[in-house]
Amino acid sequence: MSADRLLLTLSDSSDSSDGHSRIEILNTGGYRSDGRRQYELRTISIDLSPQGSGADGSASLTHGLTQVNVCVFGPREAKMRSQTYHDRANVNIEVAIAAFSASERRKRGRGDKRILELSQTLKSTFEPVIQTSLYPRSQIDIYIQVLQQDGGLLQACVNATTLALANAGIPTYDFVCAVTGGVHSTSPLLDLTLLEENDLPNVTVAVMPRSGKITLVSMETRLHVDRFEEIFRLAGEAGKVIHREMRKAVKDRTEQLVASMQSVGRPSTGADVGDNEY
Amino acid sequence: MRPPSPSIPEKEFLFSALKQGLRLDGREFFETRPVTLTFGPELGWVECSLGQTRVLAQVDAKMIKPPPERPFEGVISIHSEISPMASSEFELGRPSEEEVTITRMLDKVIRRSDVVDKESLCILAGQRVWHLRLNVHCLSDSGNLLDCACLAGIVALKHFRRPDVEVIGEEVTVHHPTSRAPIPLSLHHNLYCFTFAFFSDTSIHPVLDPNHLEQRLNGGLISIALNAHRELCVVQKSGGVPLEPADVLRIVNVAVQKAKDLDVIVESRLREDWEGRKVEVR
Amino acid sequence: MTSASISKAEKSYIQAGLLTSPPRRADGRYLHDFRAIYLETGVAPLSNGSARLSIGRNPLDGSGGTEVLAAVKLEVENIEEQTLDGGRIACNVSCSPSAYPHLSSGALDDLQHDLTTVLHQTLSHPSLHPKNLGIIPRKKSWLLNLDLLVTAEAGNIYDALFLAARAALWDTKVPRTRSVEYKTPKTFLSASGDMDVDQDTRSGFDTRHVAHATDFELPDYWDEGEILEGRERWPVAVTLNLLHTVHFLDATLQEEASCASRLLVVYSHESPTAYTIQSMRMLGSDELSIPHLKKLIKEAEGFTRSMATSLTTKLEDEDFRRNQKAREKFGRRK
Amino acid sequence: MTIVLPGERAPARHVNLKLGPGLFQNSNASTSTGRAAPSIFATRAGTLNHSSNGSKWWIESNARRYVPAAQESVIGVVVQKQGEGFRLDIGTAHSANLDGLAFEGATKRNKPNLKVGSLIYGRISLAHKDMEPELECFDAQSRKSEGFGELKGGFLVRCSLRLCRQLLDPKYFLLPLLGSLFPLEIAVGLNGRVWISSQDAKRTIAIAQAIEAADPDAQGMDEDGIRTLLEDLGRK
Amino acid sequence: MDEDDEDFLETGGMKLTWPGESLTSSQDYMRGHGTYVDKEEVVASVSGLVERVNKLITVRAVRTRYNPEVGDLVVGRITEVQPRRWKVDGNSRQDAVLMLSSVNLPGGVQRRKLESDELQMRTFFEEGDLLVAEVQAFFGDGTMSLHTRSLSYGKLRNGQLVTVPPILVRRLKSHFISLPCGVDLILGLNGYIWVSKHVKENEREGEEAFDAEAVYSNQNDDIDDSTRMAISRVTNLIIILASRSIPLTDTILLDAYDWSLEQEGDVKDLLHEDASDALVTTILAKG
Repeated sequence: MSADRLLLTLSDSSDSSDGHSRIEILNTGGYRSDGRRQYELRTISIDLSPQGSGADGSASLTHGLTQVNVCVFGPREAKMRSQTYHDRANVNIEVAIAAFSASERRKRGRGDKRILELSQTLKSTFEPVIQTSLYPRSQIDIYIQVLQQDGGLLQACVNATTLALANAGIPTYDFVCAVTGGVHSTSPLLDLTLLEENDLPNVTVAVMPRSGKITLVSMETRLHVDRFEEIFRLAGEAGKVIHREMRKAVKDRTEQLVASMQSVGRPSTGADVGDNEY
Repeated sequence: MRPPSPSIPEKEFLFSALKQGLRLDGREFFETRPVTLTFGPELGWVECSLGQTRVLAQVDAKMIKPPPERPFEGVISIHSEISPMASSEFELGRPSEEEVTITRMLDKVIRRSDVVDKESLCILAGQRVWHLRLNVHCLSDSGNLLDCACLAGIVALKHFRRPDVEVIGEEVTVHHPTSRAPIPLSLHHNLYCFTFAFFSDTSIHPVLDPNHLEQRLNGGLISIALNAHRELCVVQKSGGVPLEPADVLRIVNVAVQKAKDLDVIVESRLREDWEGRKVEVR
Repeated sequence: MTSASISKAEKSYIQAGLLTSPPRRADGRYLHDFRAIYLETGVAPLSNGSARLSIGRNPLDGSGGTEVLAAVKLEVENIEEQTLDGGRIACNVSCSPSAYPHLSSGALDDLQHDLTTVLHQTLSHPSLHPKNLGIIPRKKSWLLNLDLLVTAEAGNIYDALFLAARAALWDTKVPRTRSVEYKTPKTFLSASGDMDVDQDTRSGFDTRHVAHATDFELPDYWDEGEILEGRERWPVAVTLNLLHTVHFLDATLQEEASCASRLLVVYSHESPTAYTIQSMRMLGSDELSIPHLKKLIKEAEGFTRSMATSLTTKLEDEDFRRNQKAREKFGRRK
Repeated sequence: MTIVLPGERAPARHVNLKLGPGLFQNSNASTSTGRAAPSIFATRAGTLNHSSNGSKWWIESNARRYVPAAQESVIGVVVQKQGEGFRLDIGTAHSANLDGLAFEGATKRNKPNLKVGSLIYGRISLAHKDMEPELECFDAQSRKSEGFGELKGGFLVRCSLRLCRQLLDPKYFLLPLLGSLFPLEIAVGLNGRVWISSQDAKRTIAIAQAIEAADPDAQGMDEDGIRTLLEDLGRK
Repeated sequence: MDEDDEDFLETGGMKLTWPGESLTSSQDYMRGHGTYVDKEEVVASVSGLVERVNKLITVRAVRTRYNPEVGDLVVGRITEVQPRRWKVDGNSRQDAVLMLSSVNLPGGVQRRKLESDELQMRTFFEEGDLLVAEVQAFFGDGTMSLHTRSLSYGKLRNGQLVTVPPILVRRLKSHFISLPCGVDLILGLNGYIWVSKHVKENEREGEEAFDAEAVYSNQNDDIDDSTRMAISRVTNLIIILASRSIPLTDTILLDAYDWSLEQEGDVKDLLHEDASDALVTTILAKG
């Protein structure tokens, strides 16, 4: 199952208000409820323009109808010195889910256990990936705002955070690319919508493309061991396809910034005593 | 005030010992600490200990009017707050990371995974259903509270028996245990949770059921909840040092084998306790 | 709103600029100028009405403005004794930490609470209550949840919140409902025999005349519903930043930190002749003489009227633009 | 060896009486006979001991939380570097201070480079209930380290305070028994922490398990128990 | 290597990279900033421009926090007053430190530091004050230590602050720039730019007696209308240029200023879409 066979088409997924009749997860023609094929990923749109008030890096990412905004502040002075470490930066992640993000309105407070678990998972996913030892005593704040949920929430949070960190110029060992996988009786599916996530056993897998190593696995539904191994490998491969898409967005943004910075000649007064060395 | 992290000599010693295949308490890499289950006076009261980590779980049931959207199903609620009694790291203020993990895992293992057949808890549709309350108290933490809490929860549910109930038309009569033998809950399957710790230096072999020091110095944890029929319910590697896909699968397969062994121990202990108890009832 | 850190020198520079004649502001605006306002409706498809509004956003890279995302979600609510008939409105403001990077979580909660109180007390006032929020009298009605999310703050947050709220409420569609009465058809009864048999044989779902409706159904799924009744009444707020004799509008964070008090006036402009003050608040430490207050209220009426009319025209353009886009999309599909 | 409970009176009477830990002199002698019978009460449960001439009385009890007392040697973990000194966690309510110069041969320029997390074996120079304890790593007069200073390598075992005192008691069987089996280094801190080190990890683990097994708080094994434990550890 | 590595990304022959991208083998190259070594490969850890200087390979990130170097000129804001020192926000990884001993005290440069000075710290600088200073040294954990021991450094007044990404401020011989329109600019290397009224040469350096009150006073001089307009105009121009990440040098600012004078709309219209686009295209055209 080589990665390039996983095609990434720009199918315009149908809007979410389809009828409530019993929907076939995978019809005989091999199409899913939103018109995608088995291994097809949803449309990914990435916007790296600045958001929030004076954020160092930000990213807005959608997988189909799931939309997440992430703002990164730091490394900066910590608000409470008691939380700092003497030899590395403290990574602080806060997740907020908008009340109108799902079809059923739900106001989640700060102490909601699901949100605490999500931010804990993300924190322990990114702590070994960010080179925190370069910034002792400082703090990196990552604020995640979920604007719309249609399945693959953890997947979107991981990918958006990776992009925001790269955008903020915070050194990381590699991208972290996440994707969900599910099994409909025996046929595996990738990048599930909310409809599929509620019906099928599903797993979220995050991979670091360069080494192919797995940083995150999260499954909360019943699945036989053999089926698990199959979808686990497949999701690992799909992560690499998403990596290509994310890398392209970061490359374009970098290219655009470098181009405008290069385009202007040297200043006339005084020799330029070397660039603002990183 | 965060508890002081282990000293450098302790860190260096643990890692060098693990590299030579030695664990501080002499266990193999994939060997759990001895499991001891002591059952309480009433049914549904169990104290489970994994080495020196001890958790008490207790189930009680009462009849309630079911919520309108699910009139045919019973309700299960879990209360698991870790008091500072377990160890000074926990304080009653904001829940600590471990407490959130345990609460969520118990929720997934017991409520979301329909271990208990909720329909069987229905007495009179729309009117009366059983509301099972599982209280989990962490008595002492010397590493891996998660597995111990899950085991205690599952065994308490298996050990608990609810009074027999007779329904004629609208009228419900509850029989006292002395008049009619109480009925066990109908459980689809038993789920057991196994937590493996691995370390930032990935050349070190992952260990099952980490003790206190191994838990404090872990580079990441994988928790797998599954039943004895090779069916996974929860697989959770929430971050930590990245691993090769093959290593993750190897760990999952180890857990499958461990689930079978633990299931045998639990079933025999329950039968043993029930034999002792049955004599008293006569 | 929150006191961004500012030095005495900067503060006196800004104040001096405001008090000279002609007054000069940091970015060259006049006293009563607003920064560029950007509005988009229908940004949250899962909601019944939504809008994104930003004030003072840098046109080139979209950074550095005050940005609010507002969305309306309707829920069916059973009317118990205490909830009044005809539906209910609940507003809630949440501030994203990325809009207030220097605030601790405690201070952020306090700010959210203050903003929520102001918005809720004003917008849920009976004088503004839309009439088509009831479904079945004394049985079922709509609960309108208006959620506002502040994603970036660069001053003048109250004006942004009320403008975004008005835009989202303008965009809201209440699903059309038809009340229905359940009657057991005669064929059922004959089996049990002992019930007193009703003569007519109409279908179980008799919807024509409704003596006592018990429930409702959505007759046509694709039609999004009707607009909120009296949507022009939704109020618009203006914050008058006061500095001795001078008052100026749409203050940046630095300007807000340089003037000691602010007067927030919220007007509802239903029509050129029918306009009312919905709420007024004095913020900050200075006092205000009554004649000066009266003069300011008069001025506020003018400002809010022009804001209301320009917002309404912008909303109508938005409606037109989105219908156009929808038609093209369907056109392409055939 | 009489067992006393908190609140019981202790028959301690001597011209210059010295009270050790766990005893409390009630100053307002209720009895009218004046100075002669100041009442001494026990404030801890334990066994009442006194010196041969009856001038020194104390109570032997067990606990896990250490209360600092002057001139006691303890093992601390460096928690924070502060100016020239270090803050150490020695298992007490407040963290202790250790001046950077309180080491043998330490001068303004060459100070010991201790990292956060390093283990220190030191002696409590100041212990007062209202002040943070102070540590020093050398003998104030002779300015020699006398074994105090940073402990490198080895492993740290935590045990009850009574076991620490027993380990320092020459008559106690454990250390001689361990010493006879294999060579080892050991530093006993009276704050319930024992640092051990030997050539290889296997032996250090065996020593650690032996100490934990001998702890009165845990199984409290006697000599034979420990001997059998060490034998089957040796075989594995 | 990545498949599109052969066709060097032709942005002036420079190679762009992103985290996780392996650049070259670590045998023949030494790794610098923005990279790390993994399995004998030099791998990028930030997205930016790869630079090879004979045996050293570094990646310069396009967006990053200010990375201080000794001798840099920075503009900072006092966040906290502590015993014998001030904490200064310098838009860097941690708040910088300004020791009482590295500040000019009223009454002459040679005056010794008195006990009473430590008690009246706030008469010199207090929370929120803006100052221009030079990076003097670093502490153990990388915190900057600043000093204002020169007549051109000290408390800032008579103007307003603009923040831009630090990478846009190139290292120049002098970061004090006077524009002909009567506006002085201090381009802080940490991205904080102070735009203020022009102070004539003699007023600044030539003072004989070191005027105590003037140095730490919070009083602004009175500023005439044309200077205020010029300050607002320069501020808006800097904001526009920064949003298109055009590096800020004196020549560019001069060109932008002259261009904006020719436009008919007044200062506030500069911030509107069409004006900003026009400005950027003209600046880029000049190249």
